[in-house]
Amino acid sequence: KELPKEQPKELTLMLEWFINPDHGPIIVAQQKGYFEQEGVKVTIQEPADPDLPPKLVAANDVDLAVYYQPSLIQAASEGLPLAWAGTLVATPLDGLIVLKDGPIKSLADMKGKSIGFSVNGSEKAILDTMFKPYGFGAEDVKTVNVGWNLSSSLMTGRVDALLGAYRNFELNSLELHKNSGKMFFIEEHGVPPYDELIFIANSKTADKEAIRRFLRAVERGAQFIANNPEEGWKVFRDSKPEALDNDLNRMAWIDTADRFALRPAAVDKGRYQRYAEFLKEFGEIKQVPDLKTMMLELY
Amino acid sequence: MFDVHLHKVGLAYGDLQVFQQLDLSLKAGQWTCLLGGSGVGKTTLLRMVAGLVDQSDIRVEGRVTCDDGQPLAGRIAWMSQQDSLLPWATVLDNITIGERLRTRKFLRRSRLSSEALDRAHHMLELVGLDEKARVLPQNLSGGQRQRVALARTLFEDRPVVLMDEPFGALDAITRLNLQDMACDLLAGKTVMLITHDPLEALRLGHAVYHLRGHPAQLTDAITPPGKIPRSLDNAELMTLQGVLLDRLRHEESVA
Amino acid sequence: MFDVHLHKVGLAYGDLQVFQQLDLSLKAGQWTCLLGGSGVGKTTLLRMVAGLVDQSDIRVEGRVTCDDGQPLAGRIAWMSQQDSLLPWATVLDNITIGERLRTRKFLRRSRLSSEALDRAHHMLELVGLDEKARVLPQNLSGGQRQRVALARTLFEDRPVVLMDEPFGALDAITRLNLQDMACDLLAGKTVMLITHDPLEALRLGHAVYHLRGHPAQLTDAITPPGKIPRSLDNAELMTLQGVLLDRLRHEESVA
Amino acid sequence: MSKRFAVLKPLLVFIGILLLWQGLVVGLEVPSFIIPDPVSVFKRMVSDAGLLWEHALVTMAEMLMGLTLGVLFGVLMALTLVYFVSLRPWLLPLLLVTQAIPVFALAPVLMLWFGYGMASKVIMTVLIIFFPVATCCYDGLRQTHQGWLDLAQTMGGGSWAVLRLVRWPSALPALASGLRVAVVVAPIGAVVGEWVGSSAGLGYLMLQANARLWVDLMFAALTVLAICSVGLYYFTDLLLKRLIPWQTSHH
Amino acid sequence: MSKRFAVLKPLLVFIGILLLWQGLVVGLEVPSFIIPDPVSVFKRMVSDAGLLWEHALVTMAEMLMGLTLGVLFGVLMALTLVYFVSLRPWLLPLLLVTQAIPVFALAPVLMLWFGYGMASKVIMTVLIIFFPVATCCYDGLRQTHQGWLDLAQTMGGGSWAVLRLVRWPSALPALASGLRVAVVVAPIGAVVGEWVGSSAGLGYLMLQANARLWVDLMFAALTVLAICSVGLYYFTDLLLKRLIPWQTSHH
Ligand SMILES: Nc1ncnc2c1ncn2[C@@H]1O[C@H](COP(=O)(O)OP(=O)(O)OP(=O)(O)O)[C@@H](O)[C@H]1O
Ligand SMILES: Nc1ncnc2c1ncn2[C@@H]1O[C@H](COP(=O)(O)OP(=O)(O)OP(=O)(O)O)[C@@H](O)[C@H]1O
Ligand SMILES: Cc1ncc(C[n+]2csc(CCO)c2C)c(N)n1
Ligand SMILES: [Mg+2]
Ligand SMILES: [Mg+2]
Repeated sequence: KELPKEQPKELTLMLEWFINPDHGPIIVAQQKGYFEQEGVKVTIQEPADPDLPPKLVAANDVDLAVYYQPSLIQAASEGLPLAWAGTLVATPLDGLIVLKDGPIKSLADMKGKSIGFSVNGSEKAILDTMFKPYGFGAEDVKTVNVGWNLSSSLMTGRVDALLGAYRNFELNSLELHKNSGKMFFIEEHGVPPYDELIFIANSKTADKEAIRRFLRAVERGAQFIANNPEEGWKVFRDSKPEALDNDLNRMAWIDTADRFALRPAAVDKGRYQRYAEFLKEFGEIKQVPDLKTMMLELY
Repeated sequence: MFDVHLHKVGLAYGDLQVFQQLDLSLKAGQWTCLLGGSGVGKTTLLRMVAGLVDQSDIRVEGRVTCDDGQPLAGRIAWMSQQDSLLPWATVLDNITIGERLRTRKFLRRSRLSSEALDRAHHMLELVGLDEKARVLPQNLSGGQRQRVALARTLFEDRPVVLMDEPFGALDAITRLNLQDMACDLLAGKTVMLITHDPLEALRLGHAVYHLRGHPAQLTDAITPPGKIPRSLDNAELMTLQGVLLDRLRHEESVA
Repeated sequence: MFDVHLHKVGLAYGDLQVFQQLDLSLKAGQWTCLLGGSGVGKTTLLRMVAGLVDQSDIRVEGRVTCDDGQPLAGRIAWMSQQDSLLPWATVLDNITIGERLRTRKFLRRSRLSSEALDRAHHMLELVGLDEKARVLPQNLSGGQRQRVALARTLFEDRPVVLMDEPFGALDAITRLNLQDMACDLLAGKTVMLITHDPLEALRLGHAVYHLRGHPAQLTDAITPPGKIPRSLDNAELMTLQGVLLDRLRHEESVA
Repeated sequence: MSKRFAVLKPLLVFIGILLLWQGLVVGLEVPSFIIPDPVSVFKRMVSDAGLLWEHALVTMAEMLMGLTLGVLFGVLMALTLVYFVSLRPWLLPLLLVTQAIPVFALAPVLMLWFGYGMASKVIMTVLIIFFPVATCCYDGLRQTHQGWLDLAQTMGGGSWAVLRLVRWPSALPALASGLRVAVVVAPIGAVVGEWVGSSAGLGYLMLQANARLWVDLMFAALTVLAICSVGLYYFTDLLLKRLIPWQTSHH
Repeated sequence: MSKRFAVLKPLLVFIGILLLWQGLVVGLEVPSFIIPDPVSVFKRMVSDAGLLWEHALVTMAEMLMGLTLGVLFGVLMALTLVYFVSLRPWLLPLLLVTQAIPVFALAPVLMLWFGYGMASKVIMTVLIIFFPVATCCYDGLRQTHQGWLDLAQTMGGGSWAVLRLVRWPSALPALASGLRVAVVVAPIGAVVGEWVGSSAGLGYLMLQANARLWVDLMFAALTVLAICSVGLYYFTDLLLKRLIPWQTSHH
């Protein structure tokens, strides 16, 4: 076990979205002083533009960012010097959400409908795969970029379904606004399972020691939440009560608490290989990136 | 045919009382000429008759009436001291602007009747600018601009014509010719003319007034005999010019 | 003291050749007066002397030189036919604009020397507008504006003075007074004056030219005898006026 | 000669910009995922010409519709302010409030109100364009030379005729400034609209490309957009110069 | 009396808008995530006054700095265009291109070069404000009455003096239009800047609130922003009326 260092390392971490229960372990680690104890000083930033974090990491403007596995694969295949540097949520959260009492009862009903999404770049692969058994594909639906307006665009009927909205969060948000949603889980419809939220760092300049310390603290945060979900919620909530203490976060917390990766520094390269090949198959990436550079060798 | 009466009119710009309790009649079908020192209030008086003194900082008293009981508005043609030509309109368009302003048509380019167009060309010929019909005002000389403004006023063909130094920027010969032309065209109309040239006033005026003092007062009218335009060789005219110049000089010594 | 010579100058606006191969000398310390029909090219000629004809659509020939070999630019005061008063500047500021334009200071409000200020007030007094010093031009009458422009030109105090109908909007008496005043103030300066009033030309000019024809030509100078301003009672002046009016009339019959 | 050169200059400037860009990218070693070099952008423009063209059409359509409506509303607002003097103190604050609320901030909500189709982008463009046009046109109309208005009054011109023959031409130079601003600002409206929610258009394409980190495609779209709006500007400028010939002489 | 009423009118308009808004929301039963009712917005404004104030300060600071710099640059650009005639055909396309590229598309670059702090937002504001000011000021300067310039030339005025005493005052009315537009557009700049990357400011707050479906907070922020910019507008308008007294008479 590494001893706390006299000289704490500084890290800036940019989130992929505004703070929500998905970031539980990070916030808990921050609040309970795990970072300090592990010898890192972490500055957390929220993004205004969801596409900015990877670029900032690649340009060494921030050290770490929360990102999506599919997006990392794409970025790496575009030659950005990005690499996996830890896992936050190790299962897919994404899915296709429709209104429960809407006209869409099965994926077969999706033909010709519109889907709102917050761009991630693998929509085509996902939709093609999900719709294949029903005899149509991504080009048979209308995709609409709705930016930050995921749940509201569905509730106002501007779109018939959502992609890129999370089962633990947007589903609850719909519920809260008296619109029950129903999710078609993508990993149950042929899409290879993947890590929804990961940490990324610059593959060339990453400070592995700092990242190791960081992940240790995040690991302790995840452990704490797994062991004391109620207590974890309070810690999370109290970190910024005016922004975080609300019904949505409370409900989302419950649905998120058991999804955090308990081994953030562990990696299943096979999953990355499979998902990359999946993307390649649907033409979303030109070549499968080199896993050696795309996965930081932490230990 | 109707007289125009000014009843005890008065006007002040802020603290500056230009005139007060002034009475004046413009006789039907006659030329009334107004002389007076620079800044005494001639233009102001003319604007008052033209109904152009409704700005907020101007205090107005008295009334302007016509003795046929109808309002004066809509029956005047006004020529201002500045030529006020529209810079974007050709000479011809400037002359016919009144006609076009009055057509109630909603068209892109209210077509003028060919009769009106002929008349406009005729006016231009009379002021000697027929070959400038398609030119913009910015390409004219000072005197040419004034002649266009004059042509515009004459083109209006209204029963009452108010002119503020219409010949001021013209050379002596052109001036005489245009005076004759105006007399001819405006025969039978009621004309009020401001001028700085005593001879011009005597040549054209049925009644010549002199505005003077602060607040300004009108002197008694001088009424030169004979038909207008009078010949300048006329001996009586020269005598009257003496009287007039005396009056004008007297003013200076007063002021 | 230097003469100003125009050598074979010519100017055309597009296709319109205003004048060509024109020679003229402005004698040092003398008044040169220019008469001519409306639109003949007087203003254009004056602008040429003032060096204001460098626009793209104007074709210029010939040269303007001074016989002391120095350039003329920077030694003239120019009074245009329009008064060109700056609407945002008070009368006083308008008069002193030249002085302020020439100070090389980078200050917010280039302070005038009290000497200059006194002189400006004096000028205003001379043109009879001392109580209007703080007024904006838009609140002045036509003649008052012209007097301000005149005061501005005189204030400049340059060796060569170019004036385009400086008294055109003034009543007869004021005009005579200001002519006298100008003669007084401009004694020893080289003056070029455009006027429409033959008597004015004869009263003030050491040499009186007449511009006529298309392209315009200058007639021989008339050189009235005696010191300026000449008295109008002068019999010889009346004879000369006859000659001049004849010339002017002759032009009309030609055109 | 000099006419032909006049057309060349903007082209030279354009080439200059490209060189500068290439120089900066190479010189400052800007990583290609932040700014790609012009050569690869150009390659993308050629290879994806069809795609770019298709999306450009959408954006252009939004821009043109927005411009037309925005100018129309702007001018109408200016006219209302000038002619209904008594309405002015009520309308002006209203107008201000509509502007003071940044459409950008409102964009997401606008999308919900008007859908993800063209309508919402046109509305955004209109909202952005409207104010410069209205302000400039209003100022222009207000500043009509009093002498001309007096003249028109004595001539007994109806207010429509006075507007058409006197006030309007006299306001044209000021309106022209407003239009120039509007034309240049119009793409912002359309693109932001697309950015916030859409399924077509250059803004959408840019967002897609950006998310996939196809930075060269993103810059290709940007270039096309820039070309569109520069073209639009020059076109408008030409048109305005034709419409206001009496101005050119002052140069 | 009437003076005091003049201040009242905008207020009445404001109250009118609020009533209409409340009426619409209640009457049409609009769900609160589409548009909240003013009462709950007001409640939010009261309960989150501190938060709003804090973010408003940031945005105001960005706006004011952006305005100052933007107006400065705009005027300088206009002067350059007027005085360096030979530069004009080179500068104008350049100017256009900077405008034709939607500023926020350059966001990543701006973020990288100028950081995540205020600088990048100020630059955004400057980029947005700059063009209306430059265009209007340029048009104003170009249209200086030729007679005045001729006069100044014969008087031997240096170009700085001619600028200060003749061209500048004559361009003021046109510049005023530009400034009015700039003041109203400034919040857009700041908010877009905050959108692109920030951790404070009303724009940031709005985005966050919007994404979280806290529409009442979003509208509260919007209202604060609107109040700021209406205030700014009236202040500027007053200032301009003071500076251009010879214009008021034409009304
Ligand atoms: N900017 C211009 N463009 C084209 N033609 C012009 C321009 N200015 C004047 N002209 C023409 O040139 C001729 C001479 O004009 P100029 O102003 O010199 O006349 P002028 O002798 O001063 O007349 P006036 O006594 O009426 O002032 C006129 O026929 C006029 O129409
Ligand atoms: N808009 C105005 N505001 C304030 N004062 C004014 C205004 N217009 C004119 N005046 C003043 O009113 C007086 C009369 O002006 P007016 O223009 O009637 O004179 P005028 O007799 O026509 O003179 P001129 O022969 O010089 O044209 C002048 O003293 C002038 O300064
Ligand atoms: C609570 C929550 N909701 C939505 C998103 C946004 N999001 C989900 S998937 C995706 C694209 C990449 O897969 C994006 C942008 C998030 N990050 N967190
Ligand atoms: Mg007058
Ligand atoms: Mg002339």
